[in-house]
Amino acid sequence: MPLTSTEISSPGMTINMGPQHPSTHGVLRLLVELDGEVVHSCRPVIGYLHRGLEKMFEARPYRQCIPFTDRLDYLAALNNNLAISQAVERVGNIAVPDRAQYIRVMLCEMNRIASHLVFIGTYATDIGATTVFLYAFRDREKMLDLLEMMTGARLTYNWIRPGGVPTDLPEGFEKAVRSVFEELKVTLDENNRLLTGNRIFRVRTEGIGVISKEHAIAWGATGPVIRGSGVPYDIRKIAPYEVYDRLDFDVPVFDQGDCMARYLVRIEEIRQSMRIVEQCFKDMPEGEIMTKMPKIFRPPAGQAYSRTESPRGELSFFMVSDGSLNPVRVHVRAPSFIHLSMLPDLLKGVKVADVIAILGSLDTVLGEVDR
Amino acid sequence: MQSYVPFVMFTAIGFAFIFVTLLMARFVRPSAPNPNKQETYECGPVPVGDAWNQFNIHYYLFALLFVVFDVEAAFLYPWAMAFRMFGLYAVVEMIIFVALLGVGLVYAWRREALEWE
Amino acid sequence: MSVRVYTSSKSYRAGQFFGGLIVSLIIIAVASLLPLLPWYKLNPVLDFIGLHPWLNAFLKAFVVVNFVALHVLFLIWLERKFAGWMQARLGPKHVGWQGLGQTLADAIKLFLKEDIVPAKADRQLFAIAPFLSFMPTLLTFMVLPFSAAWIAYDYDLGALFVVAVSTNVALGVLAAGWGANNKYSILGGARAVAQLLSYEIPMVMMILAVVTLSDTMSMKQIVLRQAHMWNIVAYWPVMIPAFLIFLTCALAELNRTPFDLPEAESELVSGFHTEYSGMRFAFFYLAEFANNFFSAGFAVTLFFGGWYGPILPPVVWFTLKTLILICVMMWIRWTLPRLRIDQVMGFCWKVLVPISLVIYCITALIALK
Amino acid sequence: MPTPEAISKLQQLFSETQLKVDWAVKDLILDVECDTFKKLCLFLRRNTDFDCDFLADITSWDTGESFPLWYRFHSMSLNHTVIVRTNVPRDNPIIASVTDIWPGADWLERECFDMYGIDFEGHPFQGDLAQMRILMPKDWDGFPFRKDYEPVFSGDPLHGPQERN
Amino acid sequence: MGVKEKSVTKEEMESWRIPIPGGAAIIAPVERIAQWARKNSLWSLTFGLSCCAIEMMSTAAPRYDLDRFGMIFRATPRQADVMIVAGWVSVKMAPYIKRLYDQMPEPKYVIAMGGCACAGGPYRDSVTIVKGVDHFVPVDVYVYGCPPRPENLINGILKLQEKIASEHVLTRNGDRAPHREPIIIGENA
Repeated sequence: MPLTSTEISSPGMTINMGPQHPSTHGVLRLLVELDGEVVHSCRPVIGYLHRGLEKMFEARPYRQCIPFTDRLDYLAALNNNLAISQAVERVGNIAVPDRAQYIRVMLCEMNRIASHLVFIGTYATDIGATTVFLYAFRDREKMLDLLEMMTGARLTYNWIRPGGVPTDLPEGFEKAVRSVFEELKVTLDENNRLLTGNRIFRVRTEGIGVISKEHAIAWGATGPVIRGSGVPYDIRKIAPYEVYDRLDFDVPVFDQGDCMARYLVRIEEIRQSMRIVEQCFKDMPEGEIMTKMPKIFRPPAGQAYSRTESPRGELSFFMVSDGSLNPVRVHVRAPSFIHLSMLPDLLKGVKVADVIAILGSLDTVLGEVDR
Repeated sequence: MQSYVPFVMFTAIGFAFIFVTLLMARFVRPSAPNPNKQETYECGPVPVGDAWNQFNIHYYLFALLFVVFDVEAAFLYPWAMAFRMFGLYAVVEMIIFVALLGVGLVYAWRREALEWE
Repeated sequence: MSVRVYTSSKSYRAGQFFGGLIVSLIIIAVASLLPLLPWYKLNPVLDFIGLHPWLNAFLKAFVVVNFVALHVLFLIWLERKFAGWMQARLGPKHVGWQGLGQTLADAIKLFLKEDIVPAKADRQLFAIAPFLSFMPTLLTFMVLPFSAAWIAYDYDLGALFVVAVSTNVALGVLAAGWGANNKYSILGGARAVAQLLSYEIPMVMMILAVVTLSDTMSMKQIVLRQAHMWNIVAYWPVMIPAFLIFLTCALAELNRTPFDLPEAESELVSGFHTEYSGMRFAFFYLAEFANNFFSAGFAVTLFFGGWYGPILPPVVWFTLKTLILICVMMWIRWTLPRLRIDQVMGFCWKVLVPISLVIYCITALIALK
Repeated sequence: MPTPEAISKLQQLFSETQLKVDWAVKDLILDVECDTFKKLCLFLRRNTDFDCDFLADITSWDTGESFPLWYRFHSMSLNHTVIVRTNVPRDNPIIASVTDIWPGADWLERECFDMYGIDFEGHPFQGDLAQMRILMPKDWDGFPFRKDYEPVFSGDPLHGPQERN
Repeated sequence: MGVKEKSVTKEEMESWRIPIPGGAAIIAPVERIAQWARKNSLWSLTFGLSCCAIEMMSTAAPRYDLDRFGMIFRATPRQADVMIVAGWVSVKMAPYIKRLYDQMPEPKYVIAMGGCACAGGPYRDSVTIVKGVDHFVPVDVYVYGCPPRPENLINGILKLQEKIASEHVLTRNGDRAPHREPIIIGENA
C-alpha cells in the first residue's frame, strides 16, 4: 500500500489560466481545478475573440469575405484564403487554371511550414526551452520573406481568390526558395536535435496527453492530432483538392498519440511540405493564372463546402447561396475549435505542467476557435 | 562572543540595505491605489475562492524525508572532523550508518512515498 | 519589387561562432578587469586589522553589500548578453556602451515604480519575504574567500555555516508564495520548498565530501589545501561526479532552467514573485543573481582551487573561474527545457541522493588513506 | 461513396428520407424530418456499410421560416462522406442531440445554440443557458446570428453589445 | 464611458511633484535620471490577443530583437510598464484588459497595436467588438496597420520612449491623464 493515501482529499483550488497567460496561445481561459499539483477537472472558456465573423460574411459580397479569412487562423492565412476560395468556386462552378492551382498549393505549403515553425517555437517555450522559440522564429522570418516576395504582406496576405491567384511568380523566386530551403533543412535538423534528442523534452512529452485512435475519431480530431494517434486522415490524400493528386508526398503518421507524436508529425510535415514545393516548381505548367470572373459575381442558389488540410487540421468552409450578391450563410469548420473541445477529457488527472504541454501540442489558434 | 561580531554586523547591514532602499523608494515612488489593483492577480478574471487552503500531503512527506537526511548530514559534519583519530573503524561505522539511511530510503521508495501521485 | 532574402552561408555561421567566442573572451576579460581595479588595491586597506572589531565588521559588511549589488548589475547584463548571443540576437545594445547601462536603468526604474500590496495578502509575510530571501545570500558572502587576504570573515565552520544559512532562502520563497495569497504564488512557493529542500541533501553530501578530504571546514583552509592540485584533479574519480552533482543541485537551488519550476513562466506566470512589483521584486532578482555568483564561487572554492592560478592576482583568478562557471550555468539555462515537479523530485531522491551517499562513503575511504 | 445495396437498404428503412447524390464531390445527401433524424444517425453510425464514425461538422442557418441543420459525417474505414440535412421549425427550435453517438458534437451543438437558439434534446447542458453559451458572454441577450436579431446597445464598452458607428 | 479627461490647473500639477529640498536645481538632474531609466527599461506585459500578437512575437524574435532597447516581456502585470494591446478587443475580453491595466503599477503606458485595437479595424461593424481600446484605457501610442510590421511597432516604442523622456516623472500622484498626448503612427494607412 502506498504511503500517500488519496483518501485524504484536500478541498480543490480553482485556478484561472488565461485569458492573459503566457502559454495559453491567445486568449483561452482554462478553469482548472487542482488538488495540489494534480488537475481534477478543467473547463475551457472560449469566445474572448468572438467577433461574429460568420455573420459579417452575410453582409458582404463573396470576394470581399476573403480579407477576413486571413484573420481566422492568422498563422496560416493562405490556407484559409484557399479554403474559402474553393467554397466560392464550388458554389459558382468556377474552374481554376492549372498554373494557378500549382501556385496555390506551393504557397499553402510554404505557409504550412511557417505555421509549423511557430508551433515548434511556442511548444518549446511551453516546455521551457526559450531558445528554440527564437531559433524557430529566425527561420520563420525567412519563410515570411518568401511569402512577402510573392504576396507583398507578412502575415495577412489576402492573396488567393476565387478563380485563381492575382499575380504570377516574381523574378528569382525559385532561386530564393531553394536557398532558403537549403538553410531550413539544416536549421530544422539543429532544432530537432535540440528538442527531439533532448531527454528532458522526451520525458515531458512521451506518454503525456495520450489520445487513442478511437478517442480521436469520436471527438472529430483532424490534422496532426489525429495523425499523431495513428489515423492516416489527411484531406490532401483522401479527398485531393487542387493538384495534390499529382504530387508525390507522404503523410506522416505516428501511433503513440502522445504529445511527442504530434510534435514529430509536424516536424515531418515540414519536410514533406518542402518536398511538395520543390515538386511544384518542377511540374508547374505555363499558362493563365486567373479565370475570367464576372465583375458582379452572383453564384446560383445552392450549398457547397470545401475541405482543405490546413496546418491545424481539416479546415472547411460551408457556404449557402440564394443567388444574390451576398452569401446567406458561411460556416467555418475550424479544426482548433474541435481540438479544444477534447481538452476536458485530456486533462483529467494530469499535472499542472502537463496542462501546458498538452494544450501546446494541440496547436490551437484562438482566432480560429472564436471566429 | 567575538566571533559573532561579523555575523551580527552582516545581518544588520543586510537588513538595513533592504530597509533603507525600500524606505527611500517610498518617498519617490508614485502611489495610486485602486480597488482593481489591490485585488489578487489571476490572469484578468476575478479570482475564484481563496488561495489559502489545505495542501496535498506529498509536500509533507518530502519535508519529513528531508529532516531525516539533514539530521544525518548534521551528524556527519562533526564526524568528518574527527574520524581520522579512529581510523577504519570509524569509517565502517559511518558506512553502516549511511546504509541504514539508505535502507530507509529504499523503504520509502518501495512504499511509493517518492511518487508525486 | 524586390525583397532582400537573408541567407547565411557556412562561412557566415563559422564567423558567428568565432565572433561569439571572441565576444565571450572579451566579456571574461572585462569581467576580470572589473574586480582587478579596486579590489587589489583596496586589499590591505580593507583588512582594517587595527580597527575596533565592530567597526571592522561594519566596513567589511558595507563593502560586501555594495560589491554584491554592483556585481549583480553586471551579472544581469552578462546574462542578457549571453542569452542574446546564444539566441542569434544582439541583446541589450542601446543603453550605454553595448547596453552596459541596461541593468542600471532597470534598477532605477524599479526603484521609482509603484509598490503594490494586494489587499488580501498577509502584509507582514509579504513585506518580510524579500529580506528573508536576500539576507541568507548576503551572509554566505561573508565566508566566500576571494583570496587568502580578501575574505570578510574566515569562519572556522565556514562550510557548515553556508549549509546552515543558505537553506533559509527556502523560507523567503515560501513566505513570498504564501503571503501573497495568490494561487500561482502558493503553487510556486510549495514547489520551491519541496525542490530546494530535496536538492539540499545531495549538495550537503558533496560539500561534506570535500570537507572530509580537506579535513577542515574553513573555506580558506579548503582552498589552501588545493595549493598544488585542484580537488577535482587530485581526487578525480570521486570529485568529478561530486562536482556534477553539486552543479545540478546548485542549478536546482537557483531555480535555473531545468529546475525553474518555482517560477515556471509557462504554467505559473511568475511563480512565487507573481505579486511583487517595484523594488521588492528587484530584491528577489538581486538575491537570485547574488546566489548564482555565490554558488559558482563556492564550487570554485570546493573543486577548482579557489584563487590559485599563475601570473594574475588571486582575486582575478577567483572571479574568472567563477564567471566561467556562471557562463556554464547560463549555457545550461538557455539550452534545456524544464522538468516537471514529480520528475524533479524523482530525479533527486532516486538518482542523486543514493549516488551522493555512495560517493560520500568512497570519499571517506579515500580520505582515510 | 457507399455501395448501391447499402443505399437501397437505407431507402427501405427510411422511406421518407429524400436521397440525393452530389456528383461533383461524390457525397450522399440525405434530407430527413426532425423526428426520424436521431434514428437515421444511429443507423449511419452502426451500420457497417455506412460506418460513419467521424462527425466532421454541424451547422445551421436562418432562412426566415426555419432553421435548416446540416450535418457532415465521414467514415474513416470506407472513406466516404454523408451529409444529413434537416429542418427545425423557427417557433420551436428543438432537435435530438447526437452527443451520445459522437461526443465531438458537444461544442458544435453548443455553438448552434449560441448563435441560433436551437435547443438540443439530450445535450449535457440542455436548458442551462449560461452553460450552453459558448462564444458569446453568458449574459448576452438574444441569438446574434438570427436574421431578425437586433442588439440592445448598452453604450458601455465593458458590458453588453457595441454600437455600430 | 471612455477615459475621463480631468482638467487640472498648473498649480495643481505642480503640487503633485515631490517636494525636494533644493528645488529645481536638484529636481532637474534627478528627473533626467528617472526619465532615462524609465524610457530605457520598458518591460512589456506578455499579452497577445490575435494576429498582431504574432507580429509582436516576431518583433521580439532575432531579426528585430526588442531586447536591444531593453524591452523584455514579463508575464505578470505587477512587473510590467507597458501593455501592448495587440489585436481586437471583444466585449467579453474588455473587462479583463481593464483589470490587467488597473493591476499594473504606476507609471504605466499603453500601446494600441493594429487597427483593431486602435479603432476597431475591419471589425468596426461587428456588435461584439469594442471600437478601440481607448474606450476604457488611456492609450499613449497608436500603431496602425493590419497588422503593423515589426518596424512599425519598434517605431511606436521609440516614440513612446521619446514621450517618456519629456514627461515630468517625479509626481506622487499616479494619474497622468492630463499629460497624455497620444502619438499616432501611420494613421493614413
